[in-house]
Amino acid sequence: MITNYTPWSVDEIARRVAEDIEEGMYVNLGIGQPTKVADFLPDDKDIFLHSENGVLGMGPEPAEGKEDGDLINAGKQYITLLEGGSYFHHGDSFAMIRGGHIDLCVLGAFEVAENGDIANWFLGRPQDIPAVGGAMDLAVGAKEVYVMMDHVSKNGEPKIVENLKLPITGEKCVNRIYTDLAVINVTDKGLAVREIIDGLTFEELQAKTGAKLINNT
Amino acid sequence: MITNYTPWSVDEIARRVAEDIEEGMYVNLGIGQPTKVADFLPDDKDIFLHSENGVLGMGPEPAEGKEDGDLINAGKQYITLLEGGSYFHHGDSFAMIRGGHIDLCVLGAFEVAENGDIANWFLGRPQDIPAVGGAMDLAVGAKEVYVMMDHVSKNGEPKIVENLKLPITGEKCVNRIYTDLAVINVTDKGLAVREIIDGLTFEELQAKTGAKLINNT
Amino acid sequence: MLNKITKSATEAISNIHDGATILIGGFGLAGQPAELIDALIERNAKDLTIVNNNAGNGDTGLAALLKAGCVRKIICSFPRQHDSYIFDDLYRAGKIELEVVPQGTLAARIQAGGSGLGAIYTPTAYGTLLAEGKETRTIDGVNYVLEYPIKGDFALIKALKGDRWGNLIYNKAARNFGPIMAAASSHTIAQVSEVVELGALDPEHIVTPGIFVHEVVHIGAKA
Amino acid sequence: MLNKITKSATEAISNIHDGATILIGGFGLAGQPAELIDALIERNAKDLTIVNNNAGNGDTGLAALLKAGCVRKIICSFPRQHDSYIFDDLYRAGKIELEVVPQGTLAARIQAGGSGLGAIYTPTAYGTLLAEGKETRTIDGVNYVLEYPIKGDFALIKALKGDRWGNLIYNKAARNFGPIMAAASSHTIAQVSEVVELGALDPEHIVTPGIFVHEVVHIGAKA
Repeated sequence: MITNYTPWSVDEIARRVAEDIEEGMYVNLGIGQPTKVADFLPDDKDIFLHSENGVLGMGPEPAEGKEDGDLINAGKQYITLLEGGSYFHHGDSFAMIRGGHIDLCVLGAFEVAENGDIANWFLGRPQDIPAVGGAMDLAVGAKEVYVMMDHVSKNGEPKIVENLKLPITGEKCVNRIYTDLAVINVTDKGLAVREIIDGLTFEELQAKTGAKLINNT
Repeated sequence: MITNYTPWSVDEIARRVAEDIEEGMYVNLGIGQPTKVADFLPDDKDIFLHSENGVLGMGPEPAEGKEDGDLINAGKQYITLLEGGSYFHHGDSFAMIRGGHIDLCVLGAFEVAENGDIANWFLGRPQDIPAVGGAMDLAVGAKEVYVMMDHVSKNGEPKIVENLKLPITGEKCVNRIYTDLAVINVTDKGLAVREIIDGLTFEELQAKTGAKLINNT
Repeated sequence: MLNKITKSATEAISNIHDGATILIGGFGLAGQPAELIDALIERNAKDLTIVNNNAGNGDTGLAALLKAGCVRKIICSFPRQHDSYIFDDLYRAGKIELEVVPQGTLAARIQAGGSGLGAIYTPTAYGTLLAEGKETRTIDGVNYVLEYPIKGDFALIKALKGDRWGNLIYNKAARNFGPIMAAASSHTIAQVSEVVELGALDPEHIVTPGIFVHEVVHIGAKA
Repeated sequence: MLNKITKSATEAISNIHDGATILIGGFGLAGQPAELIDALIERNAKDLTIVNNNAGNGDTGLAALLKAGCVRKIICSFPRQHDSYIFDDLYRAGKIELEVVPQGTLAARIQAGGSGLGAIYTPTAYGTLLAEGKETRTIDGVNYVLEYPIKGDFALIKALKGDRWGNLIYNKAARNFGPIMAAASSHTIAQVSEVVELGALDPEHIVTPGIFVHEVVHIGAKA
């Protein structure tokens, strides 16, 4: 089969997410792919990155040799702190999340259902060890939840589905999905496609999606 | 009637309470009479005074002219802070109280019942305006509750009673009562008199008390 | 560049609407945002629900707000004080609603509001008049009362220093309800004695991170 | 003169008994009280219940405590990490019990433990496997799960500086669970990088007041 499109790279998805983040927003970037979004945030806007281990105002990676084991993010990577940033304990940090003070959280996902349900914490296979971290708090607590993921799994299975097959992280909490193929809003009327990558048709996108899409491009 | 005794003054009761406070204790002194206890704490022992408005390590009254409107106690009197003291917000302050971190609280009272019930917040008359402050939190939260009060009311009515007549502040929480006439432990077996002021007999004390006393002097 | 510094108290409180629930910091006068309250009196918003530890002292600040007839209901722990005569008169005349909440329960309900909890079981006030009609539960042999969160449409608080991101530090016991009220309100306005440059507040010492603060107003020392 | 400074880690942990519940600070390695844990391994207490965000990294600290066979059960939010192989093996061999708790619920339960609440309703995990069998309630249209406090017989935490009254300050993101675990435990032991004179810590900057701390052990920088 001849394809006329090149899926977005992780960097390209991250850049696309970053474009939608507004000045003044308090943002939590989940572990994994979402962490990349930080690299594409505009330097001239004040956007506040929160890390659930007690940091607000995360800055870029430290220069080599400047790493501090006491200054890490939720993914346990070395970070820096911007001027105006602050430290606080885990209770206060999750008060920020659960209390609805985080404007936006960007999460990775195994699956997203058309009603906004998200599964991203546990595959539930016999060999898996459950480990949730802050995923469930972020899913229910952030004002908006964006998901950033590949459109289909490594086996070509749709990751956007009618109903989750995997254990759920949070109910009806995803507002928007950014994949390597499209940007899709989760609305009361269904999954509204806002943007498709160049060269891919709506019909082709629908074929790779496990739930009905609405063409709003 | 000839009496052979002089009731303790408020200062004398306060001194008596202070004698029972041990080094290293975290202590909250209620508004009113109990505040006096601070004046009789030994200088050579570290005893930590907590004020529910966010102060630990209260020191003595400031010298004249050194008063600071931002450094007050729960009774809104000017205070000082000892070296090693700290400030914190009301959430943390009541976590200390409710969480059982305060070793001892000394409260004033209208009435104490023989089972340790205390009434000290509201007389409940038509003209009264209810105002509780931190009294209920202290009553249930402190590890030990001492009451400091006159043995009888201004009308000569016993303030130590079988059952409270006034609205309750906290159930079964008083451990010891210091009055101008006696020191009485609240025990599972009843009110055990530990000490009577000079010149007063146990029978005379019993006559001024609305519940049965046990003589453990 | 994000700048939460607002020029005047009048501008800061200009969105406060009739019927709003406002958490006002302070324990007595310590930490009371007097100038923000003055601006609110000028605005003459009506039917306010006020949450504060007290119900006003003397004739100024919160007491003046009550006197101006702006307040429908007050939620507090300790209304009755030697100088709470304005409240006392309104209350006895049936012109103001009062909800008395134990001070620690007030703090805990505000913290629940700020941290997204739906309700909490607290041992305070069990068996008392203040728990009448409330749901209770015995857990591990201790009796608790079910209490619901308090959230503000607005918080008015007073801090010592603030920066343009809304980070705050406080002065001594004037901290009291400020940090927890800031976290529990949709729109928090802080009056500060000093505005400092971003970075001037040590990140280890910031008590209220800017995420909880929406406007910072500089109120200089009184002449 | 009250002095909470204890000479050695060995002495500090000497009262920890078999079957104790121990809250151990740290998020990964940041804030993990490694030397206190080493002393605990030496003591060889058994059947411990450990509360930590993770389940150990590599071969040292908490991981070494697990390897030593001291731990019956671990309560944590994120056991599985790239270097959690010691835990992974024990878990798969059925040699350790695991209670997975969402990180924010872990924090909130610890805070409830420290502040005397009997239970809390949290929205986190509603409808998920982690809420299975738990009581739920809908309040104002939001679904909540009832969660109970976590309290420790002991807390082992790491701070930057401490004084003889037990006042503590932390370093950057190593603060994490330290302050809330200190408050939730009957006996809190803090290892600090520096012991300072009483009064050297500014009362405005103290993060954990000494009321929550029972022993302070100086652990110098590693040679």
